[in-house]
Amino acid sequence: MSTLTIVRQFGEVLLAIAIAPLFAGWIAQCRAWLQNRSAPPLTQPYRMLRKLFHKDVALATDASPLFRMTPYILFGTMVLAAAIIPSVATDLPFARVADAIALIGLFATARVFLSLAAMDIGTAFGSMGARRDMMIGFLAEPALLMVLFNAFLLSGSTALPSVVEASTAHPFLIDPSLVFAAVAFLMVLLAENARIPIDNPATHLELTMIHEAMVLEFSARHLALVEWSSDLKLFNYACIGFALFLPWGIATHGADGGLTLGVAVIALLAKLIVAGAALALIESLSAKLRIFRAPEYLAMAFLLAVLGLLVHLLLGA
Amino acid sequence: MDLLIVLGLPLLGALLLALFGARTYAAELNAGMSFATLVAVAFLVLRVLRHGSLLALHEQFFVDSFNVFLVALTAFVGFTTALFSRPYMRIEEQRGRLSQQRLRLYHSMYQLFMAAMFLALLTNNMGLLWVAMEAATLSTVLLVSLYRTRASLEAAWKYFILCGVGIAQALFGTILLYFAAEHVLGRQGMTALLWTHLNAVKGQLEPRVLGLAFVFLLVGYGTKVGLAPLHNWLPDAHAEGPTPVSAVLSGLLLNVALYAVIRCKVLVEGSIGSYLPGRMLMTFGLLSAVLGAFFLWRQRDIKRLFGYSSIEHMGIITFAFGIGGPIANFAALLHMTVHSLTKSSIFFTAGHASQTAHTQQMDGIRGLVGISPTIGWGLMLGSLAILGMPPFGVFASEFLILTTAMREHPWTTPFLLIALGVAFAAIFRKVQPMVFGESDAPPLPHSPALVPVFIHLAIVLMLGVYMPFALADWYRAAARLIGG
Amino acid sequence: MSLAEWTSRYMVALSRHDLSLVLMLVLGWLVLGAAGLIRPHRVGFVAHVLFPLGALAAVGVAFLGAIALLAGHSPQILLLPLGLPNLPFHARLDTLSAFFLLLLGLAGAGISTFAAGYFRSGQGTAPGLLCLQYHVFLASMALVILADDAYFFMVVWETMALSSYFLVTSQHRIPEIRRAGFLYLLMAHIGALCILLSFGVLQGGRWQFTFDAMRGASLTPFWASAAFLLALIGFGAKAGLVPLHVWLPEAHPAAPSPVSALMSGLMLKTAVYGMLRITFDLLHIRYWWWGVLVLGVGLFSALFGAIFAAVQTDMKRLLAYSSIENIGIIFTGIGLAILFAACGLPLFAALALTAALIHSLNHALFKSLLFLATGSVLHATNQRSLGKLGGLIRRMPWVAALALIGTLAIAGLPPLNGFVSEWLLLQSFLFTPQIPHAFLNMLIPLGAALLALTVALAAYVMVKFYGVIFLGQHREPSLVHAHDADWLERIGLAWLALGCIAIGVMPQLALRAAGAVTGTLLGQTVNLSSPFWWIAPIASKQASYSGLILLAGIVGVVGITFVMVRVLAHGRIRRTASWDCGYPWQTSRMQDTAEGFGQPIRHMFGPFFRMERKLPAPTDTAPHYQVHIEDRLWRVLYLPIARGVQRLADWIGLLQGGRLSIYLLYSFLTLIALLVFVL
Amino acid sequence: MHPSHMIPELLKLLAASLLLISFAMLSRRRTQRLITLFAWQGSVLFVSTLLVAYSAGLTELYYSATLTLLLKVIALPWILHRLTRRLGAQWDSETLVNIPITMLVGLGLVIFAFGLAQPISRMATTITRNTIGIALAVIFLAFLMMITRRKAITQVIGFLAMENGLFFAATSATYGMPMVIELGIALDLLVGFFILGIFFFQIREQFDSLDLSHLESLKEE
Repeated sequence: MSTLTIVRQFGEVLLAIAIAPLFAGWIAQCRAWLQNRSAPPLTQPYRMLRKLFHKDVALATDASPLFRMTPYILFGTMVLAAAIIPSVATDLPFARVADAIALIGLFATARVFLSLAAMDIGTAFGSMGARRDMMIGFLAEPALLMVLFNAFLLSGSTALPSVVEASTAHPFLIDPSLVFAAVAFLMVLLAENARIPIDNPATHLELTMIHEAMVLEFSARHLALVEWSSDLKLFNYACIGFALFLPWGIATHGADGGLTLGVAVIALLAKLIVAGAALALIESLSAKLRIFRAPEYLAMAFLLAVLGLLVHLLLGA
Repeated sequence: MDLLIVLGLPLLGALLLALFGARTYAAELNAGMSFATLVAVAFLVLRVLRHGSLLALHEQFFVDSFNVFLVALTAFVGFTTALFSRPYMRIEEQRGRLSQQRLRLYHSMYQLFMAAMFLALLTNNMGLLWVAMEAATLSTVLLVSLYRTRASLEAAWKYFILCGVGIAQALFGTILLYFAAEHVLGRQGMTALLWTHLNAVKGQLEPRVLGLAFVFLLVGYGTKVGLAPLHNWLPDAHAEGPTPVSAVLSGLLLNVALYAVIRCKVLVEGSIGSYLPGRMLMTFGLLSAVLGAFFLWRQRDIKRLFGYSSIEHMGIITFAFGIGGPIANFAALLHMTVHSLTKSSIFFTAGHASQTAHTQQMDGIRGLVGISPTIGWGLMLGSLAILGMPPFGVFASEFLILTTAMREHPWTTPFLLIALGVAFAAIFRKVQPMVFGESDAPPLPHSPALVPVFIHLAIVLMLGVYMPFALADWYRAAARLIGG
Repeated sequence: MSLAEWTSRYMVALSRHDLSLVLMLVLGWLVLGAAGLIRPHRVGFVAHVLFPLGALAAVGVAFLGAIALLAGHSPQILLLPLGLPNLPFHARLDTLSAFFLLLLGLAGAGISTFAAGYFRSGQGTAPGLLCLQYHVFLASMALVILADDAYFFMVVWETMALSSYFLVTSQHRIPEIRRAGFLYLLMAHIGALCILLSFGVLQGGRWQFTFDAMRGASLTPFWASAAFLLALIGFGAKAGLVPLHVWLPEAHPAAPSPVSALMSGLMLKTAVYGMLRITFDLLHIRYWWWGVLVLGVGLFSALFGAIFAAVQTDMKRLLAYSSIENIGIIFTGIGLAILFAACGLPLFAALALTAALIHSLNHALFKSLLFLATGSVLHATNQRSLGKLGGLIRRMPWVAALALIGTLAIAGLPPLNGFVSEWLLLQSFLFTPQIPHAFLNMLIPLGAALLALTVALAAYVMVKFYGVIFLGQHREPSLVHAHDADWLERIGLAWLALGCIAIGVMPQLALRAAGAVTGTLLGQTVNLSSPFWWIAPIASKQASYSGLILLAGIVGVVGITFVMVRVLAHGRIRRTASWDCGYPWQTSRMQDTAEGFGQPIRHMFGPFFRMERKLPAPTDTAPHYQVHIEDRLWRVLYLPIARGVQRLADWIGLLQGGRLSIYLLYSFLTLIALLVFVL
Repeated sequence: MHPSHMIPELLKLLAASLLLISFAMLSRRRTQRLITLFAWQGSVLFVSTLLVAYSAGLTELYYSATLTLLLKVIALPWILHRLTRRLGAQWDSETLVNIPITMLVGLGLVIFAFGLAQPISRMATTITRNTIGIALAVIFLAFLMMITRRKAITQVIGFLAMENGLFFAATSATYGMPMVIELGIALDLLVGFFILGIFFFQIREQFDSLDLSHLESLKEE
C-alpha cells in the first residue's frame, strides 16, 4: 500500500474523531429547535469534553482495573471501527481487516465491556442498565444481520468497500429491497445508539435510562472518553448507513485523487447534516417506548429486513 | 473312559456327601469333588480338542464341539459355586436358617444335580436326555425347598408341578420323535433315539410328526429354559432357594435345557426343511426378552430381579439361535457362556449383599461400597456386565446379535431396543443405590469368598476384548454344527 | 544443514510412525491410571506426579495430531492383537481423526494440569481411583477417534460413557448426583444402542464391521437414511441435542470441575466426530433433507441452550446449557455442510464444515477454561449458586483475568477465537440463497438471523456469568476469605486462555487444520492462500478478517489514547464511595441478582419454560420471592415415557398372579396355540 | 374268530375305556374316587401293554407291563389312599370351573387331539394304529384336570394320569421305548412321587391344609 493510502486512512480516522461530537451536537441543536428551546452552540460537546478531561477522577472505592480500562477500550474500538468504515474513500488499508459482520462484532465487544464495567461497581443501576443494554443488543443484531444480507445479495460481498463500489458502479440504483432494509437499519440505529424511542440520551430519570445508567459511575476523563466513543458510535452507524444506502460521493478505488476526496468529504458532511436533522425530527416526533415494548419494535425492524430479503429473492434482482 | 469319570465323580460325591454331608469338612469335600470333576472335564476337553468328537459305550454317550464347551462351563461354574457356597452356607448355618442335616441334603443334592446335568449334556440318547432333565428337576426341587419356609415350599411346589408337566410334554415329544425315527432306523440296536443317528437320517424323518414332536419338546424343555409365558416358576425358585442354587439354576440349568431344545431344533429343521422352528424360537425369544425386561421394572427382591434378568437373557439367546447362521449361533453360544459366568457371579455378590443387610429387599440394601468394597464393586461391575456394557463379553455377543438381527430381520430390532433399554433402566436404577450411598450395617462374620466373582468377571472381560483362538474355533465349530 | 530442513526432516520421520506413537501415548495414559491404584490415598503422589505426566502425554498427542494434519499423508492403519475373532481392533489415523486428536490434546493438556492442582482427598472416591477413571476416560476418547471398526468403536465409546459415569458419581453420597449419573448413563446407553444399530445397517456383509467395508457397501436410499437417522439419534443423545439433552445439565454440574471440563469440552466433540465420520466418510451418499433436519435441530438446540443458560442460577448449570447452545451451533454448521454437499456446492460445504470444526476446537478450549474457572471459584468459596457470589475479581485476580478471556471468547467477540468460527458460519449462511430448492433458499437465510440471535444471547449470558461471579460486591460476607487458585491451576487456565487468543489472532492456522479435513472429506477446501494472520475463506473481495491486525489496532489506539490523556489531562484520582442516589443504606444485596439478570429472558421467551413463581404478598413482613424454572420437554416427553413404561410393567406384572392353575393354563394354551400353528 | 384279529379290537376297546376313565376323573370331586379311577386307568394300561406284548411278541414289553402293574396299579394308588387318609384330604372342594363346562372343553380337546393324530395314525404300522389320538386326548384331559383342581393331591393325580397317557402313547404307537428309557422314566416317577409325599407333609405342617389357595403368596404385587 502506498503512503498516500496510509495518509488517507489516518486522515479519515482523524476526521471521524474530530467531527463525531460535532454531529452529536448538531442533532442536539436540531432537537432543541424542533422542541423550540434555545439551542446550545454547536461546539457544546467539545467544551464538555474539555471540561471533563481536566477534572479529577472520583473513582468508586472498589472499582477494579476492568472498570478503569473500559473507557479506553471503548474509545479504541470505536476509532478502529471508524478506520474500517469507508466514509470518505473505499481504498483503505484497514478496510479489509473486518467486514460488516466483524464490524458488528466490534461494536458488540464495546457493548460487553461497557456492561461489565457497569456491573463492576455493584450498584443497582449499573447492572440494571447493563442488563437492558445487552437485551437491546441481542434483539438488534438479528435485524442488523438481515440488513447486511440484503446488501450482500446485491453486491455479493459483506466487505463494506466492495458494497460501496458495487452500488456506485451503476449509479442511482434503488433496489426495492433496499428500501425495506434502509428503514430497518434506521430503526436499529436508533435502538443501538440509545436514542428515542428506545432510550433517551438526555434523560436522567433513573428508571427509564439505559445508557446513562451504565455510565453513572464514570467521571472526568473516563466519562469524557465514554461520551466521545458513544458519539463516535453514532457517527459510525451513520457512515455504515451511508455506505449501504447512499454511497454516492465516496471516492472509490482507483478514482480517488485529491479532488474526489474533497468532494467526498463535502458529500459526507452534507449527508451528516441531513441525517442529523432527520434523526432529530424522528426523535422529536416519536415517544419513548416502555422497555418491554423494545422487542416488538426491533421485531418490526427484523421483519422489514426479512421482507427486503424476500422481495429481492422474488424479483430475482 | 474319562467320560465315565466325569459322570461318575459327581455321583460318587453325592454318595459321600450323603454319608458325611453333616460333618464340618463337608463344604470342603463338596468343593473338592467339584474340583476333581473340573480336572476330569479338563482332560476330556483336551482329548476332544486333540481328536475331535468321540462316541462311547455303544454310542450311548458322545462329545462334540457343541456340548463339550457346555460341559466345561458347567464343571467350572459348578466348582466356583461350590467355593462360594462354603462361607455362604456357613453364615446361613450360623444364623440358624439351616441345620446340619439340611446341609447334608444340600451338599449331596448339589452333586447329584451336577451329575444329572453332565448326563443330560453328554448323552447321545434323547430318552436319556429326558431322564437326566427330570432328574435335574427333582434334585433342584429339593434344593429350592431347602429352607422349608412357606415361601420356599410354595416356590418348590410350583417349580415341581410346572416343570414336571412341562417335562411330560417333552416326553411325549420324545415318543413322537422315536415313533418317526423307528420307521427309518428300525428297532434293532436301540439306535432310533441316538441323536447322531437321527442327525444322519434327519432328511428322511416324517416332517408332520417331527413338527408335532418339536412343539411338545419346545414347550417341555422351554419351560425349563424359562421362556415366557412358561417362565412363571423361575423367579420364585430363584428368589426362595439358597443363593448358590439360584446361581447354578441361572448359570447352568437354563443352559442345559436350552441345549436340549437346540439339539431337537437341529433335527427338526433338518427334517421339515423349513424356517418354522427358527421362527418359533425367535418369537419365544423376543417375547421373553421384552416381557422379562418389563418384569424387571417392578422388582423389590434382589434375587427375583436377577431371576427375571435371566429370563430376558435366555430370551435373547433363544432369539439368536432362532436367527441361525454362523454369526448368530456364534453370538448365542458366546452369550450362553458370558451370561452364565456373569449371572452366577452376580448371584454370589447378591447373596452376600443380602446377608450383609439381613434382607433380600433392595430398599434395605444400601451403600455396599462403604461396608465392603469388594461386594459393592463386584455387584456394580457384574450388573454393568450383564447390562451389556463393554468391554465386558456380554456386549460382544449383543453387538453381534443386534447387528445380525438388523441385517436379517430388521423388524425385530425395535423390540430388542426396547427390551435392552428398559432392562438397563430397571436394573441400574436399583443397583446404583444399593452399591453407592450411605450405610451403617456391619461387615459379615466370615470373609466373603469373592474370588469366584472376580475370576468370572475377569473371564467375561477378557472375552469382550480378546478371545483365544482355540475358544473361537470351538465356538465356530459348534455354530456350524447347529447350522440353521 | 539449516534448522528448517532439520525440523522438516524430523517431522517427516515422525509423521511416518504417527499412529503407533499416538497409541503408545494412549497406553501411557492407561498406565498412569493404573499407577494411581498403587497408592490410592496419596494425594501428593497422584496429583503432583501422575496428572502432570498425563498432561505431558496430552501435549504429545496434540503435537502428533498437528503433524499428521500438516503431513497430510494417506491414512495409516494398524491392527491391534485384540478384539473378536475375524475382527481385530482396527485403528486408523486420517486427517479427521488427526484434527480431533489435536483438539483432545490441546484441551486435555490444560485440564490435566489444572486437575493436578484441583483434586483433593475427601469425601467420595479415592484420588487414586479418580486418577484411574480420569485417564481411562481420556484414553477411551482418544481411541474413539482412532477406531476404525464398528466393534472397537462401540467398545471404547461405551468405556468412555462408563468411566465418565464413575467420575460424575464420585460424590455418590449425594442423592441428586446419583440421580444425575443414572440419567446420564441411561441416555448414553440408549444412544449407544442406536449407534450400534446404525452400524448394523451400514455393515458391509457378514463379519464386515470394519469401516473400510462400510465405505464399500452400497445402500438403498431408505437404508442409508435409516442409518443416518439412527446415527443422528445416537450421537445427538451424546452431544446433548434437544430433545435428547436432559441428562446434560444434570451430569455436567454434578461432576468435579475438571471432569465437567472434559465432558463438555471433549466428550461432546467425540459425538461431533462420530457424526462427521458416518455422514461424510462411511455413507457414500447424502440427501438434502438430512441437512435440513440437522440444521433445524442444531439451530433449535442453540437457541434453546442459550435461553436456558440465561435463566440459570447455578454457575455450572449455566455453563452446561451454554454447551448445549454451542453444540447446536456446531451441528448447524454440519447441517449446512450436508445441505451444500447434497446440492453439489462443495466449496460452500467446505466453508460450513470448516466453521463447524473450528467451533468444535474453540468450544473445547473456552468451555474447558470456564468450567475450570468455576472449579477454582468452587474451591475458594464452596458456592455454586450465583446468588451467593460476586466481587471475586478483587479476591482472585488471576482466575478473574483468565476467565475474562474465556468469557469474551465464548461470547463470540473479536479478536478472540469464538468470533472466528461464528463469523465463518455466518459467511456460509450467506450462500444459502444459492441452494436450488424453492422455499429452502428463502427459509434458511432466516436461520442466520436465528444464529445471530443465539450468538448475541450468548454474549448476554456470559456478561451475566462473569458479572455476577467476579464483579460487583460480595453477596456473602464469607467471600472475603476467598483465595486465588494455586500455580498448577493457573498454568492450566493460562494454557487454555492462550489457546483462545492464538486461534483468535491467527485464525488461518485453524483454517489450515480444518482445510486438511475438508480436503479429505469433501475433496474441496476454502481459500487457504492468505498469510497466517489473515483469513479470506472464499475470496478477499468477498469477505476477509484479520484478528491480529484488529487486536494490534485496538491496542495501538488504546495505547496512544492512554498516553495522550496522561499528557494532556492530569487530573488526580480520588477514591470515593459509589453514588448512592441519595440513599446511603445500600447493601450488596441490592445488586442485580442472577434471577434479576435473567428476568428479561423469562419475560420474552416465556413459552419455553415451565415457571413456578412465589411472589410475596404486599402484607408480607418478610417478603420472599422465589422462581423455579423447569424444562417443558421433561414433562412433555420424558415423564410420559416413564409413566408408560410403569403402566406397561404393571399390566405385564399381572401375568405373574401367583396362581398355579393359571400358570398351567398359560403353558396349556401355548401348547395348543403352537399345535394349531403347525397343523 | 382268530385271536390275532380279536386283539386290535380289544385294544381299541381298552383305549376307549381309557378315555372314558379320563372323563370320569374330570367329573369326579371326591379324592378317593379319583384314586380308584387312577388305579383302573393303570390296570387298563397294564392289560393293553400285555396285549401289545403278546401280539408283537416283544419280551421287554412284558417287563414294562409288570412295571406298570406294580407301580401304577398297586403302589401309587395304595400310597395315595394312605396319604389322603393321613392328611384327611378326602374331599376336594369346588373345582375352579364348574364340571359341565370342563366336560365341554374336554370334548373339544378330544376332537382336537384326534384331528392332530390323523397324519400320525395314517403312517403308523403297528397294529394299534389310531390309538395315539386317544393317548393325546388322555394327556390333554389330564392337563385340563390339573388346571381346574384346587387341591394339591388332585393336581398330582392329574399329573400321574398324564404319565399314563404318555405310557399308553409309547406302547400303542411305538411298541414301547427302549427298556433303558422305560426304567429311567419309572425311576424318575417313583422318586418324584416320594418327593411329593414329603411335600404334602411339609405343606400340611406349614399351611395346615393342602388347599392350593394358600400357595399364592409369591406374585407380582
